This record gives sequence, C-alpha cells and structure tokens, in this order.
Amino acid sequence: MIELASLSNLTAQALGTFVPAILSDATSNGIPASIAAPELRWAGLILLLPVISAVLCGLCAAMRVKSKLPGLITAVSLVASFGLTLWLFLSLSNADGPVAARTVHLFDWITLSWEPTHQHAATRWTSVTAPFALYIDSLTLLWMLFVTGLGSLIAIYATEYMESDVGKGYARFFGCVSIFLFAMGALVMGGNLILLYLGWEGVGLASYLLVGYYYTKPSAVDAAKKAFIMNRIGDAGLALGIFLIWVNYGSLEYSALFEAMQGAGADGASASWTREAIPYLIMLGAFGKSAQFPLFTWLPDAMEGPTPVSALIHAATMVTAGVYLIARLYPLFELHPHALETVAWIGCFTALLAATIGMAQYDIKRVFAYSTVSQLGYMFLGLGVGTSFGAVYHVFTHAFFKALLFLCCGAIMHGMAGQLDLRKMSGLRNVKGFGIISWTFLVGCLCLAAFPFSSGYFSKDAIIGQAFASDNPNFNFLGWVAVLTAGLTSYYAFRVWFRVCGGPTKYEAGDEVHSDADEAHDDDHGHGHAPAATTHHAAEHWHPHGPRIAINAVLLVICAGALLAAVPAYNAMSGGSNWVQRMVAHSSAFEGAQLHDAHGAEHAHHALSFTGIQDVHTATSVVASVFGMAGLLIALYLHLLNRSAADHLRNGLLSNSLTRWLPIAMENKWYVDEIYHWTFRVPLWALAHVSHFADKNLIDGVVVNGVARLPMDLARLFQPLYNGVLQGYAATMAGGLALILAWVFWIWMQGV
Amino acid sequence: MLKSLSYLLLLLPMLSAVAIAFAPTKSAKWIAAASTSVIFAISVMFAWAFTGWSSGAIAPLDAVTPILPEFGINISLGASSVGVMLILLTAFLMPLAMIGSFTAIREREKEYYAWFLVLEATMLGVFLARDAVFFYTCFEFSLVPMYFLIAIFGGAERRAASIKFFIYMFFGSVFTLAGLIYMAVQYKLQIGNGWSFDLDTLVAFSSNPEHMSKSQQFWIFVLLMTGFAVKVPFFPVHTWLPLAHDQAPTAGSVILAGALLKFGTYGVYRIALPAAPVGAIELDQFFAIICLIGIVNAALICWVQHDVKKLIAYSSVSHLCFCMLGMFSLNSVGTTGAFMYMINHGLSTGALFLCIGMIYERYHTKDMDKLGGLFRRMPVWSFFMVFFTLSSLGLPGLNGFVGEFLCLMGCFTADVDAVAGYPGLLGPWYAIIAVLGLIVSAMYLLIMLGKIVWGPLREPLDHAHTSHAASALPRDLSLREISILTPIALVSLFIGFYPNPMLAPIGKDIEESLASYPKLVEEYRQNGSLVWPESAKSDGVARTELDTPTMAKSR
Amino acid sequence: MIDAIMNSSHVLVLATDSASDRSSINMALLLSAILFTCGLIGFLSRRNMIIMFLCTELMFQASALALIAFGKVHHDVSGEVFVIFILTVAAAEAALALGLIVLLYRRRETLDSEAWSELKEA
Amino acid sequence: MDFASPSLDIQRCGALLADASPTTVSAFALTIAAGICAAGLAVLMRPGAQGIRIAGTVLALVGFAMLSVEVIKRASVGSEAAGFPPVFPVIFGLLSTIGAVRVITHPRPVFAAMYFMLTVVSTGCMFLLLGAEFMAFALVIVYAGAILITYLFVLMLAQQSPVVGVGDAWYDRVPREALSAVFIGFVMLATLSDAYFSAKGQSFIADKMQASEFDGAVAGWKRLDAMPKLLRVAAEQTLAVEVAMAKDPTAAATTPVAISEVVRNADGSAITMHADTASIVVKLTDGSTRTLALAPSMMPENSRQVGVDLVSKFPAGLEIAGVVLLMALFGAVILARKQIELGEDERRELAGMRRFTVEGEAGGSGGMQ
Repeated sequence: MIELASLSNLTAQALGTFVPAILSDATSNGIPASIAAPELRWAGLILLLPVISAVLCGLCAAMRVKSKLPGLITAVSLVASFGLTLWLFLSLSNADGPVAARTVHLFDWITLSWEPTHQHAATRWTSVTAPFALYIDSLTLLWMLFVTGLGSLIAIYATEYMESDVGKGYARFFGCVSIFLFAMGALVMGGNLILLYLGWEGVGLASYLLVGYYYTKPSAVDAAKKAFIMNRIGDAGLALGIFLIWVNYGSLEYSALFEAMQGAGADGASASWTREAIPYLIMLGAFGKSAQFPLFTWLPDAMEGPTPVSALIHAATMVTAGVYLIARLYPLFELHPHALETVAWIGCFTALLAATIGMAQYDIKRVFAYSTVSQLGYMFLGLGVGTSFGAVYHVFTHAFFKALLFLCCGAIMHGMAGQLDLRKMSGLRNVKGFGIISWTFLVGCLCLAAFPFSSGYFSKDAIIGQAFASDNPNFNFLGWVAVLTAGLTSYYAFRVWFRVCGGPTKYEAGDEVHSDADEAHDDDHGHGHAPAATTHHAAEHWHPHGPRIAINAVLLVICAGALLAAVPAYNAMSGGSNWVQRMVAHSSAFEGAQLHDAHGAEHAHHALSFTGIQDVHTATSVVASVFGMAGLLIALYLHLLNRSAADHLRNGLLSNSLTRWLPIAMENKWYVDEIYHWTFRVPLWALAHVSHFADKNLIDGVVVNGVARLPMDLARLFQPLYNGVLQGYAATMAGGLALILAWVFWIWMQGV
Repeated sequence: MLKSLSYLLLLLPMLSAVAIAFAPTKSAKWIAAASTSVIFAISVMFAWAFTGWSSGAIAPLDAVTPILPEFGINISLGASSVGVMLILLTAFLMPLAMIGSFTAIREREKEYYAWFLVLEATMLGVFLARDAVFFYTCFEFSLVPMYFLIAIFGGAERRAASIKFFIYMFFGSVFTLAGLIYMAVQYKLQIGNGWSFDLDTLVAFSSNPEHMSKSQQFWIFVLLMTGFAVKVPFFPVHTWLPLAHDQAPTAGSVILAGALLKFGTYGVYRIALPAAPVGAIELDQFFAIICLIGIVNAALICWVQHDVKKLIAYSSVSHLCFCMLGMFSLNSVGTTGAFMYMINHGLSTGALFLCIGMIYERYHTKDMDKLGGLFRRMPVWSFFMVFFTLSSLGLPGLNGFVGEFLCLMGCFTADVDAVAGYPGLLGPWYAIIAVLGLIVSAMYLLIMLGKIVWGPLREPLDHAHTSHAASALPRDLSLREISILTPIALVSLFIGFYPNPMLAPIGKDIEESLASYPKLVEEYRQNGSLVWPESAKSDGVARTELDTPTMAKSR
Repeated sequence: MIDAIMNSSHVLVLATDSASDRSSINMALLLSAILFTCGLIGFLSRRNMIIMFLCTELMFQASALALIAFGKVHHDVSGEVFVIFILTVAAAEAALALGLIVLLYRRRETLDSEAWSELKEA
Repeated sequence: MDFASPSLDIQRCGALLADASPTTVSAFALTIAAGICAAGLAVLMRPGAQGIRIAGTVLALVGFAMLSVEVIKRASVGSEAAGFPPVFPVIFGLLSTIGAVRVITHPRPVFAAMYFMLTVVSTGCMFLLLGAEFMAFALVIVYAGAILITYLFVLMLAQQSPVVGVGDAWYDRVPREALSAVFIGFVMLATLSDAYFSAKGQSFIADKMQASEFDGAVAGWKRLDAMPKLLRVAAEQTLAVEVAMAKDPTAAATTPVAISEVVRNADGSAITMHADTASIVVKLTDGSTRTLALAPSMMPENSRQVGVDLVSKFPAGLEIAGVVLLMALFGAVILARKQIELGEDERRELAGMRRFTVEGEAGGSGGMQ
C-alpha cells in the first residue's frame, strides 16, 4: 500500500506537476510565432520520397515486375523518410527551450488575391492562398515521427506479409501505402488547412484503395466504398469548417490563423452563427476520419483490408488524424468551450459503445477495430476535457500498442491461413513459431488494458484524471464512464489473449481469403471462390507456419516501442519532464490558460476525493487500475480458467427475457448499421428513384415532350377538316377564300 | 501574328473538313488526326503569343472582316484569357477524340471526321468571336455537325436523341438571339451612329444605367440566360443532355461534355453577366437555387442509373450546376472557381467518356449490371477509370478539386453576415446544400467503380463471340488508347498541383469583365436593392425612331 | 368602199357609247360572279369527278369573262391575252385531268370522288 | 403603267367604295338578291319533286332579275344618258346562267356537259358584246369544239348508263353538303357583287374607263406602228380618202400620188399622237412629204391587237403556254398509252394478302418520344 502511494506520487509528478510550469511558459508566449525557414526546404523530401516510391511502384505494376522490388523501394524510401524526419527533429530540438514553429514554403499551389474592398479588411480576406508549404512545430514532428517510423516498420512487415501477392497486387499495395504516407505527411506537415484537406482526402483515398485491395471480394469493395463515403461526409463538414474559418478569420495558413484566433475576441466581430458553427463542422470531419460515434461504422468494416493496412492506417496513423486536427486547431476550440464539451461527450460515448461491441465480437481483428474506435473515443475525451497532452500521449502510445496488436493479428492470420475467429484457435503460445507473436501480443494487450505502468496506463490516466480534476460535474461523470470503459477494455483485450494464446492448443485453418483469392481465380472465367481447392488444402496439407524474420523483427521492434512509449512518463516521474508533454505544450495544441484557471492539478477537491488521495491523477490511477484488474480477472476466469462459464453466462443472459436483448444487441453492434441503412440510405435511395422518375416522366415526359407535342395536338384539333375527300379540302379553301374576300371588302376597305 | 493564327484556327478545320470530303476514305482518319493535332499546336502558339494574360483585358485581334457593314455585322475576332483557355481545352481534346475514334468508327468515316472538324471550327469560333452575330452563328451552327454525328453514328435511339438535341437547343437559343438583337436595336436607337453588333460595345452599352432601365436589364438577362441555360444545362432544361450523351458516339460525348457545354457557361460569363448586372443580381438567388436543385437532383439520379454513360451524363449536369453556382456567387473567387470547374470538367468527364467508349468497343454494353470486376481483365484501363473518377469527384491534388473548392469558397465568401470578404450574394447555406451534392457524388461514383472496376468479374455472355468479330482490340488498352488517356491524366495532375498559371489570368479577366459587380453587389447587400433608373430615357426615343429610319434602311 | 371603211369601226363593236358599254360590262361582271359561284358550288357539292372538272371549267369561264370585262374597263387588250393563257391551261388540264379520271375510274369503277380519300389520317 | 403596285390599287378601290353613302342600302339590296339566288339554287340542288324544283327555278330567276336590275341601274351612275337598255347582255347573261345552273344541278353528266356548252356559247356572245371578237370565237372553238368533246368522250368511257328502275348513279343524284356549298357560294357572290356594284365600285369603273380611254387609243396606235405593212395600207387608204375628199373636180387629170415610204422619227415611231387624233408623215413618190390624220377606223381590229400584244408583251408567257401544252400532250399520251400498274396494296389484295398500309401507320411521326 505504501509502495502504491509512493508510486502514485511519482505518477502524479509525471502527469501533473509539470503542467503548471510549462503552461505558464506557454501561455506567456502564446503560440510561438512561426519562423519562415527556407533553409529547411529539404524537409519537402519527407513528402517527396513516398511520391517517388509510389511512382516507381506504379512503373513496376506497369512493367509487371514479378519480384519484391516494389516492397523494397517503398521500405527504403519510407525508412529514408523516417530518417529525414528524425534529422529534422534533431536539428530543430534544442535542449529544453520551446521548438519554434517553422514554415517552409515549397511552391505556390492555389493563389487567388484581389484588392481589398473593405477598409477593415486590409490585411486579411484579400486572398485565398494555399501554398504548398510546411508548418513544422513540435506537434508536427511528434506526429511525423511515429507516422514515418511506424510506416516504415509496417512496410517492412508487409514485404513479407504480402509475399503471396508478388507479381499481382504487390506493387499496387505498396504504391497505395506510399500514397498514404505522402497524404498523411501532407496532412500533418501542411502549412494550411487546404493542404491538410488534401492530405485528409488523400489518406481517405489510400484507405479506399487498400481496404478494397482484395477487390474480388464484394465485402471488401463494399467496405472500401463505405469507408470513403462516410469519410466523405466528415470531409464535407471539414470543408465547410475550413470555409467558415476563412470567412471568419480571413486566412487559411496556420501562422496567420493562430494569430487571428488569439485576437479573436478583440477584433470586434460579433459572434455570428458562422463562427459558432466552425468547431462543430471541424468536429464532424474529425469524427469521420477518426471513426467517432455517428460515423464510426466504417472502421470495423475496413478490416477487410490486408492486416498491415489495418495496423498502419486504421489503428496507428490515419484514424488519429481527427485527433491531430482538433489538437492542431486547439486554439479555435478553446474559444468554444461548449464545442469541447461536445467532443468529450461524444468521445466518451463512443468509447463505451465501441467497447461493449468489442466485448461481443469473435473476429479478433474486429475486436481490435472496435477497440480502436473505443481508444479514439478516449483521445477525444481527453481533448474535450482539456488535456490535449493526454490525448496526444494516448495517440502516441496507442499507435504503438495497437499497431502491435494488429500486426500480431496479421501474423496469426498469416500463419493460420486467414483464421481470425477466436473460438477456433487456442493455446497458440505453445505452437512452434508463434512464441514471439504470443508474447508481443500479450504486451500489446497489457498496454491496451492500461495495466499499471504500461504505456497505455500513463496515457489513459492522464485523460481520465483530467476528467475527474474538472469542476464540471459532467466531466466527472464522463470520467466514471471512462473508468468503466477501461474495465471493459481490459476484459475484451484479455478475452482475446486468453482465448487465442492461452489454454489448450487447438486450431482450425481459415479459408485463406487474403492470399488465395487472386491466385485461385486468375483464370478467365472464374468467379468468386474455388472452394474445392481450398478445402482440400485446408484439410490435408495444412500446418500453421510461424512468421519469418521480417515479421518477427518488426513485432519485436514495435513491442519495444510500445513499452518504451512509457519512458517519457517515467522520465517525468523521475523528475525530468515528459517529452510528449513538452512537445505538445510548445505547439498550437497547448492547453490554453482559460481551461486551467479553475482546476489546476493541485486543488483540494476533486471527484475522487473520497478515496482519500489528494492528487487527482494518483486517485485516478488507483481507481482505474481497480477496474482494469477486475476486467482482467473476469476475462481470466471466463476465458482461460473456465471457458464453459462464458457460454453459460451468455446462455443465461439469452434465456432471461429481461436481459436477452443485451448480448443480441452487442453482437449485432447495437444495430447501428441497420439504423443508418433504414434512416438514411433507404429514404435517400427512394428519393433518388423519385427524382429519376420525376426527371424522366415529369420534366422530360410531361413538360418537355409536352411542349414539343403541343403543335401536334393543336393540329389534331383541326384534323377533322382534312377528311381526305377532295371536296372537303376544296370547301375549306373556298370558305377561307370567301371569308378573306368578305373581310377585305366589307371590313378592311371600309376602314381605309 | 495573333491575327493570322486566329484566322488559321478557324480556317484550318474547315479546310481539313473539305480535304477529308475529297480524300480517299482510308486516309480520312489520318487527315483528321493530323489536322486536329496541328490545330492544337496552333492554339498553343496562339496562347503563347497571346498578350492578354497579364492584363486580363479582352484582347482584340484587329481581325475584322465585314459581312454586312451597314448593319455592323463583322467577323471580328478577339479573345480574353478565359477564351484562350477554352480554346486550348477544345483543341487539346479534339485530337484525342479523333484518335479515340479510330477503331470505333468503321463506316462512313469521311462524314464522321469531316463533321468533327466542322464542329471544331464552330467551337473555336464561339470562343474567338467578338461579334454578337458571329458568336451566335457559331453557337448555333455547332448544332448541325453534332446533330449529324448523333443521328448517324449514335446508339439505338439516335434519331430521337438527335432531334431532341437539336430542337431543344434551338428553342433555347432563339431567346438568346432575341436578347442580342434587342440590345443591338436599342443601341442603334439610342446611340444613333448606326448599327453595331460588337459584343464589347453592346455589353458596355446595355450595362449602362443611362441606356437600360431596370426592367430592360432584367428581361435582357432572362432572354440571354434562356439559351445559355439550356446549353449549360440548368435544372429543368437538362433533359436533353443524358439522352444526347447516351446516344452520341464516344468522341461526340467527349466533345459535348468537354467543349460544347462550355458554350453556355462561357456565354453567361462573357455576355449575360456583364451585359445585365441588374438582372443578374436580382435573379441571382433564383438561379442559385436552381443550381442547387440541379446539383442534388442530378446527383441522386446518378445513383439509380444502370447505364454508365447516362450516369456520367447526369453527373455532368450536377457538375455544371455546381460550376454555375460558383459563377452566381458573383465574386472573383466563385467565378474563378467556376472557370476552373469548366476546364476540369471538360478534362475529367471527357476522359471518363473515352474510358467508357473503350469498354463499349470491347463489350458492346454500357450496362453496369452486365459488367463488373474489370480490374482483373484490364488493369490499365481500370487505373485510368479510377483516376478520372477521382478527379471527377474532386479529390484534392487532382484537377477537379481546385474548381470545386473555389466555387464553394465563392459561395461562402459571399456571406452577408461575414465579418468581411469579397462581396457576393450567396451565403453559406448554398454551399452547405451544394456540399450534400458532393457527398452524393462520391456515393454514385464509387458505386459505379465498385460495380465495373472492382468486385468479381462479370462480362456479357456473348462477349467471346463479339470480341472476335469486332476487332483485333487487345484485352486491355492498346498503346493508342493509353496514349490518348495519358496526356489528359498528366494535365489533370498538373492542374491539380499547380493551378496557379491559370488562376492568375482568370482572376484578372474576371476583374476586367465583371468590373461593375463589386460595387453593385455591395450596394445590393446593403440596401436590398439597386439604385437604377426604373425607366431609362430609351422608351420615348425608341418609339419615335422605330417607325421611320429602320424601316427605310432595311429596304 | 371608202364609206364602208369609215363606218366599219361600228360594225362589230356593238356598244361604243359609255353608258351601254358600262351596262354590258356590269352584266359581264355579274355573270362572271354568278358563273364562278355556280362553278364553286358545283365543285363542292357534286360527287361526279367529271362534273367537278366541268365546274372548274365553269370557274375558268368566269375568270376569263372578268378578265375581258376589266380589260374593257382599262381599254387594254392584255386581259384578252390572259384569256388565251387560261384557255391553254384549261386545255392542258382537260387533257391530263380527264386522262387521270379515266385511270381512277378503272381502279375503282366509280366516278365518286369520295372513293378516293386516302389522304386523311387515321 | 398606272398600277405600280396592286395593293395601292386595291386601297384606292376601297377608298372609292367607302365614300358614297347610298352604298349601305344598295349593298343590302344586292345581298338580298344574292340571297334569293342562293335560296333558289339551294332548292334546285336538292333532288325533289317537280313543284319544288319549279319554285326553286322561280326563286332563282327572281334573284337573277333583281341582280340584273340593280346592275343595270348602277351602270348609269356618273353618266347622264340613260342609254339603250342592254337587251343582249341580259339575254346572254340569263342563258349563260341557266346553263351554269343546269350544269351543277342536272343529274346526268351528259346533259350537264351539253348545258355547259350553252354556257360557253352564250359567254362567247358576251365576249362579243364586250368587243373581244377574237376571244369569243376562240372560246367557242376551243371549249365547245375541243374540250367539251373530250369530256363527252370521257363520259362515254367512264359513265355507267343509268340502270333501269334505279335511274342515274346515286352520286350524280345526291349532292354532298349542298347547303354549306351554297352558303359559301352566297358569301362569295354577295361579296363580289357588292364589290363590283356598289357606288364606289361603279364610279371606280367609270373613272377608270374615262381615264384609260386615251391610253387605250394610244396603245392601239402604237400597235399599228408596230405593224409596218398595215401602217402602209392604212396610210394609203387615208391618202386615198384624203385625195378623194380634197379632189378638185376640176383637176381631173392629175397624176395619181403614191406613197414611197412612211417617215419615222428618230425613235422609230411613225405615228404622232395629238390631243385625240393620230397622224403620220408620209413621203410621197414625188419626193414631197405629207401629214395624214388617221381615222379611228384605221386602228387595227381586235384580233390583230391581241396578236400583237401577245407576241410583243408576253413572248415568254406564249412560249411557256406552248411548253405547257406540249407537256400536257406528253402526259395525255403517257396516261392513255398503257394501263397504269397496280400499286403494291392492290396487288397484295388481289393475291389475297394483307394490305401493306396499316391504318394509322401513315401518321406515325418520328421525333421526340
């Protein structure tokens, strides 16, 4: 107990005590003014290298290269890219002082300027300028470090993982990965919102192409489509937000924008709805990309892509873009506390929702997909309650451990012929070649479950602690929800591990979907699957095969990364400063003074005061650890020690009419997809049909053809006169002549 | 130099058409390809020699050939930077369309290529015209070659399509002619130094409050817009387009989407907006709402199409409404965006039509339910298809994005409540609804990709049979086809990443030709109306002078 | 002989003085109107194609008469010249139209004009 | 020419029509008369009993009489002399009208043709009364002699003989829509007669006649001018008359004077027009010149005038008329020479097949669906 207390003090130091000092530093300076740094133009290479690699991959595809060359190219260029990022980081970071933001102008992209028409708009609102420029501050560097780092590691992993596709989709895969890295780089390093938007859509594209990598599988195609469209909804929000930012702040470049935002209260502009709407629209974009509540359903489906993709894009990097966006625009959000509270609510709700779904999934990749959604919810909670550091730190740790978990899943899938059902695998730790996988898997699960003193533990507690530290009772409530979710997280993480790696050794082969789909059906008339070949394969000649050096090495490196991600926190505990926190504090994501005025870490009363622990973060870690351990123990009992109890419990819930909805709803993902289908897609689809019908029959049929038909019908009116008999025509003619004569002689001439 | 090049631009296509008419059938396509390529080279030289890039002014070429001097009707040529860009676009697409038809057209080749060259002459004429009558003549005459191209070389419903196309267009543009003539007659009556059909003169005349009253301006705008709206096409008058696109031969669709539809937008920009600012401002919201309906309606319709070509055709409607929305934001940003959109729509939709044409040549169907998973069969084609689809849905980094972005930006900056910004008349709400169109466009385009490019392979049952009969076309794209699509792709990428060389001249051009707008728009925003003489002095003058001199003169 | 020559101008032209000239002109005009009307009525109401053609001849007569009467009014012989043309046309028409009537008659064995009404739609 | 543009002429005619006030009454009278004629004709058109037909005849005659009276009354407008009542025009007019009415009412085509001949002949007489002798004879020769005979031949070829008991073919007995036809005719007759015989029309005619009298004479002399032989004959006769008239009974044995040539002006005309006389200058054989005043009777007669007019004023029309006739000849030959071939439908019908032309198909229009 004493030990625990001392530890918690250390934790408190790590997480809390440095905050005021750094904050005061940051607040006094504001966001450091950016420095134009033309000498850093070489940083553009970080973006250029993936582009070159993408082009080369494209050439390989065109030349039908049948070797691992594309993978090699990509891996090399991404590693080089990482090296450059590291170099950039090292060259910019000095011992302790803040890293001043640098802007590097590469070339003009969109430039449109005009003479000012308003007197008071002489400086801003005179141009729409979006140069291809980089904005490099500590947040950028932090993000780019793990993006390029994990990117290159996963590329190396994929060179082996994708080897069965060599000569077929191999070049395509790596080309898309390169495009992704370029887009992600543009998103993170871009010096203005338009460039961010380019990256934003670019990663969406890469995600689309990679999720749909197994394009012969209709489910993969649908998943890709769904991912892109749902993202597009978010993107639309983001785009609107960007426009409104321009309208309200007059610029799109970060450096000018932050300046404008900091002076936002002073420029005398009334708080119009356009200004109020900005954070909500930005939020929509962030939620789309980061799979938060209204727009989260695409992420689990996106697991149709190859596993390295899931690890890289759908766990570590792309999905955190939403967090990056809000962190990047934190000054904006701080102007709108209600928006931040919304972020917190939605983040927390998503965390809980996704955790409950994750508990009931059998596909291990899906479990971790929901887990990703859930953890992203934590990050947004962190942003919402005001600890951008906590959010970013969680992004950082999560990138490692979740990538690790996915890569482990991928390795298992690779070795088990595509098997992902946790009911069909058991005791893999004893299978030859799966040792490294199992133990790195365990490390991942520990981090995910926030096992004390793992990296996830520190980052998650930074978030939850901040929630409890708040004066806002809503945030305290959210904190409790988050703690509960932490317990659930722990449960489902270990449910997977105990099921798959623990217990007696037992396994079935999967259907080899990911590698055989192309191979088996490259004949001219093959459609879909060739089941005979596969079953044959599975039944007689199949043995699980462990991964080779590339996968194992990468697993170990990322495992190390996941463990080492806790180092900044330990560093802080031991009296140093948390490196991540320092990075965040010197960027635009620093937590502004107004959020922390009322609730410093030191104050006496907080929501967890009943535990008797003075420091809120310590109290949080104790409470959360209790919940986490509870989850772990339940998982241990249900899924390792007494597996039949799990089924028993499930049956018990199902048989009780009061509770039977719970497992059904959870297993069916709370029917969110179905609700969307019936509330949005179907009415819209019906509207489309109505539109089509109206267009074809009403506008074209009645109006247009009607106008065209009018003369015809008019003619039909006189048709009886033309009865075909000569004398009929003659009578008409003569009558007409008589009438004309009568008119001429009796009327017209009288008037002349 | 510029003058002779401009004449060459007009004459060369006509001469080549004549040459094709007298040449042996075998050489028709080669003549067409060669002459369109030469025309493209000339247009590049023209653009190179063009002096108006930085000034933005409409650069008269001093190329005036009187036709009816007593009525002031001349063939007078001139170009603004915007016009030069459209000329470049047209001349760029033509050789590609011609080369793209090599295997598709095997009967009546001479007619086909000759009509196309005539069409090119009319298109270049529209973009070069500085005389209202010459403009209108080219504007209308383009219908004739297109009519024959659809009626002879089109699909199953080609007759109905061609007739509808022709009559619909003709019906609309008669009103435009009426508007132009009204302006000219008023000019004659009020200025009194004879007739003039010079576009700049007429535009300057009719936008002057001393000459045109509020209601006159209003009706001039309505008249001019009627024809242009059909061409654009705006929402309720768009129904000719899907049919015409669907039935036209591939190259016809390419040119229709790439250049012909731009007549409408160009006309709005070049004539309707500058000539009748009052009408434009007062009707602005009406047209913007029409655009919005068009965007969403057409996008939704795309969703339920089974025919790829129809889908792209409807998406064209949606896109052009988007473009016009940008233009009707009546400010520099939106109008620039509209122009980028015009060019980019020409490129990406044209390329999509080419892609679909290639599929049609191989499978003889455009039905999405019969085709699927073609990536397995034709990866190179699929690459281009995906590429241009993405460009069409406005992926940043490709050409479509710049225009789309600026159009939306135009609507936003025109916000009434904004702190500041470039004045305009629309607000965020317009853009918000337009964005819905973007979402739906992503939806239908991806569904299209999902059906024909991805998924399990589906080919028409009789494919093996027909492909042998049809031609020696390879399974995937031939080198010729790749070399058609590659330039478009490269240009798309270039524009996507470096649109600046286009943005600056367009901006200048807009500042020049819509010079009166910022002030008027600002005034309208503040007062809700414009100070404009309700009845100009013209009425009395008109009545007294109408009877005598005009009649006598016309004898 | 000389006397005969001197008086010969009155031999054939019965009406030389203005009033009787005018009354015969008037009668001629009236007759032309009546003939035309009769021809018209006949053309419209008779079913026999030959009679219908006869009626057109009647209308020719009427117009010839009117031409001559007005020629007299104008003291101009052009009116008579035109009558020659009318005669020409009438003769040509009679030759062709009657030939056609015979052909038509051979087809349907009737002279009823209503037997030929294919021009009507539906 | 006076009538530069026909529209002007009509307008002037209309202006003339408008100014006389009694026109309203007379127009009414004319219309009534035309109406009575029409009523009579309408009765005659219906196949009916003898009594009704007689009534119709009486009615038509009354109408005709009223019209004639009105018309003759009008002829005196503008001239003082009442003149000799125009017996011949009325008689020929009546005959002609009776013929025309019978043409359109007689159920037997042959009789109709015969009545038509009556009309032609009496119209020819009318031509004579109007001083158009050449046309009068031409009409009778061409119509009665040629065209009518053709009709009769065709009637013989085509007309079925009346069936005993049934009578004539039904389509000859029963007129179609006689009433409406008569109504149309009535409107036309009323209009025309009103136009001709209203006060304005009459004064227009009178004015025209007066105004153009001199022009007519001039034109006549011009035509003589164009006929050198006739001119010479006229000159010789005039000279002879003049010599005879001026012959001094005392100077019996003078040498006869002969004309060597008719002197022509610079512009080639020989006849010089004065106020109302025409004169020529002739060179005599003895070298002297002499001016001769031409008597009105020297003017060429009607046939010559028409002939000269035809070739000098309307040569193209003449040529075209020739071509028309030639073509008609060809046409008639072709029509008569061979059996016209049966159409597709007829042949199919004969072969017992379905007709080719489906009802309603003919109206199918392509175009916009």
